[in-house]
Amino acid sequence: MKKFSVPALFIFIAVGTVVAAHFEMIDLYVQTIIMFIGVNIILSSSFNIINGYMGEFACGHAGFMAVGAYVTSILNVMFFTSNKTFGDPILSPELALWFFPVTMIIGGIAAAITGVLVAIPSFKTRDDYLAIITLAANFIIVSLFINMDTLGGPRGFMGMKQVLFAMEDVVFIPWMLIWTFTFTYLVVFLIRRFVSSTYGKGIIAIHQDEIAAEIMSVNTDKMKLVAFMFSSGLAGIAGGLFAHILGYINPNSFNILKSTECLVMVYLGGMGSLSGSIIAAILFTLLIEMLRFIIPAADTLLHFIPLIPDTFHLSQVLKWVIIPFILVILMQFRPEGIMGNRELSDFFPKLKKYYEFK
Amino acid sequence: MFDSIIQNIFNALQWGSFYSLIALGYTLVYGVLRLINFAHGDIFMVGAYIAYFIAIFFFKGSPALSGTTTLALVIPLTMILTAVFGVTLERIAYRPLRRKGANRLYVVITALMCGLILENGNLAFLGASRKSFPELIDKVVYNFGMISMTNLKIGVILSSIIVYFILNTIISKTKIGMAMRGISYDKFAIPLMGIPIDTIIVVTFILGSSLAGLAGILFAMSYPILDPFMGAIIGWKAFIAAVVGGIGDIKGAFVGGFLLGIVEILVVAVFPSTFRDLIAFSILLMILVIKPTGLFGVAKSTKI
Amino acid sequence: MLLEIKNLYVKYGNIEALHGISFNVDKGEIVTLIGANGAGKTTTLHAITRVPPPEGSKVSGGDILYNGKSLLNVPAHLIVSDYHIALAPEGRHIFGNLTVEENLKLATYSRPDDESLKRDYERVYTLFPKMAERRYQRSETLSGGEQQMLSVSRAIMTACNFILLDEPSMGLSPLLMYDMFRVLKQLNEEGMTILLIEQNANLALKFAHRGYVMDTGEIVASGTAGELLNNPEVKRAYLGG
Amino acid sequence: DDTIKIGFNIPLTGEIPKVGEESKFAGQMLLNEVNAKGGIDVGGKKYKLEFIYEDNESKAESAVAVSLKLIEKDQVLAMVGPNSSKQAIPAGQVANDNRTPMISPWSTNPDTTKDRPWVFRAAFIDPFQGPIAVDFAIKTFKAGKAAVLYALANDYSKNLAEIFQADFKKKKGDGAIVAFESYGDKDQDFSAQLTKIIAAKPDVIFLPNNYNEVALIVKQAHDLGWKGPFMGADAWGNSELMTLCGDDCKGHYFTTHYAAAGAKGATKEFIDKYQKLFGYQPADVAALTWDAINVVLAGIQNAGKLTGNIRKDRQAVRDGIAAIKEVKGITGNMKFDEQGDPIKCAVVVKINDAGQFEFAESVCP
Amino acid sequence: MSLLKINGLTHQFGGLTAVSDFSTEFHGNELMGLIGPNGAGKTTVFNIISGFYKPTEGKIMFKGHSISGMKPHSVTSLGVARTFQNIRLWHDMSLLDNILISQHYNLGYNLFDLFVRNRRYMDNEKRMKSIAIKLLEQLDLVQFIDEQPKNLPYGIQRKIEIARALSVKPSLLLLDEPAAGLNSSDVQELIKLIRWIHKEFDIAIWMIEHQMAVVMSLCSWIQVIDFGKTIAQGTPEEIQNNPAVIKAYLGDDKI
Ligand SMILES: Nc1ncnc2c1ncn2[C@@H]1O[C@H](COP(=O)(O)OP(=O)(O)OP(=O)(O)O)[C@@H](O)[C@H]1O
Ligand SMILES: Nc1ncnc2c1ncn2[C@@H]1O[C@H](COP(=O)(O)OP(=O)(O)OP(=O)(O)O)[C@@H](O)[C@H]1O
Ligand SMILES: [Mg+2]
Ligand SMILES: [Mg+2]
Repeated sequence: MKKFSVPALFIFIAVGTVVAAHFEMIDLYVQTIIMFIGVNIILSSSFNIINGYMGEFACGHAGFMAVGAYVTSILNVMFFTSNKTFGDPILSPELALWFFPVTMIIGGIAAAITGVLVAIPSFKTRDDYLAIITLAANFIIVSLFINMDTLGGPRGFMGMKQVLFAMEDVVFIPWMLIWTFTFTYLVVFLIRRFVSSTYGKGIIAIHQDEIAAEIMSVNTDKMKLVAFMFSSGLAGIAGGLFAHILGYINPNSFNILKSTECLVMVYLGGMGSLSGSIIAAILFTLLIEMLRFIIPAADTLLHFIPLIPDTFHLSQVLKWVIIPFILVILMQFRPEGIMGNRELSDFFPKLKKYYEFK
Repeated sequence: MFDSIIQNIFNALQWGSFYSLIALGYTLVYGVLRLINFAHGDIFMVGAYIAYFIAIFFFKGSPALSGTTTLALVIPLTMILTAVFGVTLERIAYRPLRRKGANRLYVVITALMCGLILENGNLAFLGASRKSFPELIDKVVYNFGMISMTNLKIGVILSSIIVYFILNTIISKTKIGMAMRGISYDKFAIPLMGIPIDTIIVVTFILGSSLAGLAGILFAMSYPILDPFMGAIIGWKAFIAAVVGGIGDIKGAFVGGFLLGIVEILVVAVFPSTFRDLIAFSILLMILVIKPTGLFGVAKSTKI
Repeated sequence: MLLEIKNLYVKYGNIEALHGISFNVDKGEIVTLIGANGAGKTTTLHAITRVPPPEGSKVSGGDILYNGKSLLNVPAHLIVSDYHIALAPEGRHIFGNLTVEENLKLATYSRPDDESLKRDYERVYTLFPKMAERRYQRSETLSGGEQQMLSVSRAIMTACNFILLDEPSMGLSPLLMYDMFRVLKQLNEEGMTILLIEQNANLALKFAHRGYVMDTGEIVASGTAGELLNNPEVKRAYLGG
Repeated sequence: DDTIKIGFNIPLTGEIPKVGEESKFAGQMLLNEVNAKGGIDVGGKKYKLEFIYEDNESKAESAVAVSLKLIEKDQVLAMVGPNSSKQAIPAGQVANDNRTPMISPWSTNPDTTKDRPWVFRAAFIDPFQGPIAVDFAIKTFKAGKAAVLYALANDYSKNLAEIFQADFKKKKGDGAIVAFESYGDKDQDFSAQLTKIIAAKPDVIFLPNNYNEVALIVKQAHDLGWKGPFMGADAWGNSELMTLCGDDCKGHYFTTHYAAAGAKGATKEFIDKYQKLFGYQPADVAALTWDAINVVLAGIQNAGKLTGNIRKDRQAVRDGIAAIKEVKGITGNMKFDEQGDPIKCAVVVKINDAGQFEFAESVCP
Repeated sequence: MSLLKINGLTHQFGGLTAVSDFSTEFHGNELMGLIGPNGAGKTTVFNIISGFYKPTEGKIMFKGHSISGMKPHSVTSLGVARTFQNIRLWHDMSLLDNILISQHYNLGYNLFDLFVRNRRYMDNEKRMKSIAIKLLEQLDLVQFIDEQPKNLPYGIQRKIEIARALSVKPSLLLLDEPAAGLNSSDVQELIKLIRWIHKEFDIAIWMIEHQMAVVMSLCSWIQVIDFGKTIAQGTPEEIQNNPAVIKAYLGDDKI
């Protein structure tokens, strides 16, 4: 039953969470964190295609996320809600439920097309020059959205909550949670199929020796195009989910800082390790949220002992000192990321009985 | 109209000087270690803060020295302290990773993290208030018709040019400079030439960080408001400038910095200012598409 | 004895590559190490020149004595500048982004700028006229053989008394290979000690005074060049005949 | 249970940490005062206050996560913040969806409260502030031509700039705005924009920008030879403005919520206490946070009594706030319109030669 | 129609003419040698044929197609495979993957098939895998199938590189110094291997090599270039006794 073990485990977790959410056994905060984890898993594992498997140093993932976020949001808001920019809904709001995945995919396609912008220069450019192209692309995309007044410009764009309400009006279950689970699974599934095929391994060959790859009949230009489009398309889907979880987007949510977070997750997990990306995304998201609880707890503890003066309080500011610090320390101990370029089953051979990465 | 153009050229030169100075530091470290030192922008910020504290101590504090004397002290002290800071960072964060033979991108990510620690550490320990840099030299505004220039701006432009020439000589003429370039290509062979690799790397960080310190002083004097995040964006942009010039190449960084300054300012002068980033980055992107190794970068021709 | 290797053990991580080898080189000698691929020849040279990790390995036992002093705690760059031991490494490791001349200049990093320096430049340029011809070319665009010449020239330029050569003839045309061995012979006659690794064992043994045969991290035979050339075991296993 | 929990959703890190800090300090000050008196009296029972400060990192997504954490995990009765509209808009949605009263002290974008019965604010909105600045500029500087320099990526700044532009054009003709320039996130050099502005020869330059940028802009304009007046908006009103800007800012005017210099009564008392505790003069955001908390407390008292059932109590508090007749705030007295926006006066202050923010004029709706 | 016909090939790097007016022809499945002093331009000729450089002048016809200026992967797909002077394997992948990836010229499925894992995908993956395994068995490498090349001895790596080149089913195999770095006994093995491949796979082989033992015992025809120009060509005996070749290249073996 090797083949079904992972899907079964996943379905168990997903259904469990959704049911628990529906009956309010887990609260909205926890649900949101779970959804952010999903989005981050999509972001890091899709970014890993370029930065891990293909070994390029791209750093503008958030730009593609922005394209996906805006396109899906606009489509959904335009078609299923009444809005001051786009007027009355074009389709009946009940249909939102059925078209939601379609709009996600359209958003992904739009982001993939934007990815071509970066892919074509990558034919000739490598390394840190490519890093700049992606970085510049990120700046350009954000700047473009800031300048689009009809989409709210810097004020951002909203109305996606209405889309969600439209879905909930049809059946009242936690839809966003369901969509996040579905797309996260789908994305990981597709990436795994891609990188374990002979076709997909072409990008690993490019990573290790591009010249040898080209000479051994790998069409490197095409592979790069595919890889960039695939990766940015998936980032677009992450963006679409993100927009609907939040109900509001704003160009600055997709600036370099967001790209930096993606970078951190990829390298923390390990270049070219899909399970690494997933683990890193989970850890990273949880770490950020846990520190909300840990810092005040530590503060109380230190005052209780008492180790620090009454007037001094550990502030939340320390969070963004602690997180990078933990990462720096982690890198010192595991300078190839949590998983290196290996998968879970390589670490725990016993797991091979239950699942196989191929 | 003509006045505006001249005025903008001066504006661009001054603004470009800062990009240049920071880009030079980036390129120096990159040229040696192939390490994109993403913390460089924050070392620049640290430089500005060090300058601030020294200036406050001598100028406003008990010694109460005159502005020019203070400046004469601030420049060397800041450069030295910033250099010490940069070297320490190398020692504790980058060197162990290098020793372990980590993929260079992990060092890059570590640099990124160190940058965050510096920014937020500053915020946590110095508080959220911004610092105001004292006016050390009396500002003189020279007016030529509609064109205004200040003594400070002229000083900034001159400094960056002088720094460039000094650095260029070091890199291309001296043995240390050669060793620096050699390391970037083949670390393995460096000790075989009798060259202490760590010393060269430390020298690199000393040069790069003291430049960031100098840029910090000049910046703090020109834009006298210091905040913990002041180095972030300018650092990213200077990095872009360095790459467009041809990363690892001193001339490239120098020209790239001025180029970015000029493009940014001229775009605003000609187009609606809302399009600045859009147009400026599109131009840079175009340059890279046409010349994939930047303006002065040499393609690393792999022998097969 | 100039160089004495005593019961040397070397590890890459957990894998032991040398299992206690001992040999020595006298002043003014040419000694060759031959043996199959992966026998540990390069590892031995790296241990002597103290190439640091991560490229290098770790000495886990034994000692390396040079003029009676242990090299084990000497940092790599001092091996060159203080002990005047030079290595022309396997895989050339030239500085591709520097010109030929800059490569040579870098090799003189720890040397004073004196008469002997001038003499060495001249010597290298006469030994390898190609180097003079390509003086201002970026060295990564040199052909394979030209790069090999540069690597050997660089080792000569570090003003050493003792030169370690790791497969210097690799990729050289026959003419150049003979030329280079002639040059090395000449250097040896001028007093240079040479430790040579060569795949072409026949050639190496014709050229050297003495030789050691290595196999999977151990020394399996030793003797004068003549003895080894006539040793039937060695002949069969390493001389291709 | 006899504590009342109120959550703060504020930017302690990120782009505007100072804003978060002042909100937090105002909160601490109020909390200590109330609890020192034994708490507040609701329906004859004394309740102690408990404030929970959460950092939204100046990011929209964190603001949402924080809102949910406060609402779901901490079970707060009401939420104060976020401060800037970028976070307040999405957080407002969360509060509204989850039926928790929220009041943003500082957000001036109409969307924050629009069609959200559960969301209130303590600041007046931009469409009110802009015309005041226009009228004042026309009257005081005899301005027939004006230029605007705003922060493109800052919705507050952009919004206000556009309102000013529209209103000025309406009053002085279409060509009256001679330059309408912008700059980007975290920019430090404004020389190109200022060169353009100065070349267009306006009578006044309107700067609806954050105080730190104002200091740089004003200095650079003077370097480029500008000698005319600047007109600013409420984001100028920070104690740091003068340390950063120095002499360059003296003599200029801005519209805001309250004037610190020459403040009287409760306002002065607040400023003095704050200064004593934290070492600097509070900016408008501190004052507005103070008022915002007081609005919540007034709402709670209006509710009459607390049942302990958080859903019912939240509903009661929301109704209580909406029903407020008038709260005496230190930034002026306020009551709420049907959108949850306060009806209150704005003031124009002058930065006098001593560097104090001096009352110049008050405009009420 | 000849297999490969090169006419008047010239290539310049900046001012340096690395190859000048070079011509040659493969009629059928010959085993030819290309020798010459270091820097003569031999590797450059190979690089041009495999599409890595676009020649400044000249024509290259392979199986009747003009291939000058074609992309390397297309040239390979037409049936030209090569090895490198310095080994260029994908060192962090398994041997099997090294061989599999070289099947890119003939994947037989597209992205859609890959994502849905349909019949076509499965069949083709199976086909490629069996091709790879068969090849490895033929070359006696199958015991290393899961090893990473970086962990294998140098001699084996050289052999793997040849195996990888063979996996694209070439009609012409270019070997750039296959014996470099091999010890004397490995060289003997290599000679046998190349002879065997030439016969078994029935393909044309063109090799660059500095070890005369290899060239002279294998090649039926040898071309000598110096400064990019052909200075001699002929059978091994002719070349060995050609004074120009001796002067420029072979030298005399006295040390
Ligand atoms: N960096 C390394 N990490 C791990 N093992 C290594 C490393 N370098 C060499 N080895 C192993 O050490 C052993 C000796 O290698 P070494 O390179 O010294 O052999 P050699 O005799 O020089 O071979 P060759 O003739 O191929 O140059 C080999 O088994 C090799 O696989
Ligand atoms: N990318 C390049 N740029 C400039 N010159 C080059 C480049 N590649 C090769 N050359 C020069 O072209 C000449 C021919 O080089 P090539 O590599 O073809 O030599 P080769 O005949 O293969 O020599 P070897 O036997 O030493 O490998 C050499 O002089 C080399 O310096
Ligand atoms: Mg070796
Ligand atoms: Mg060659």
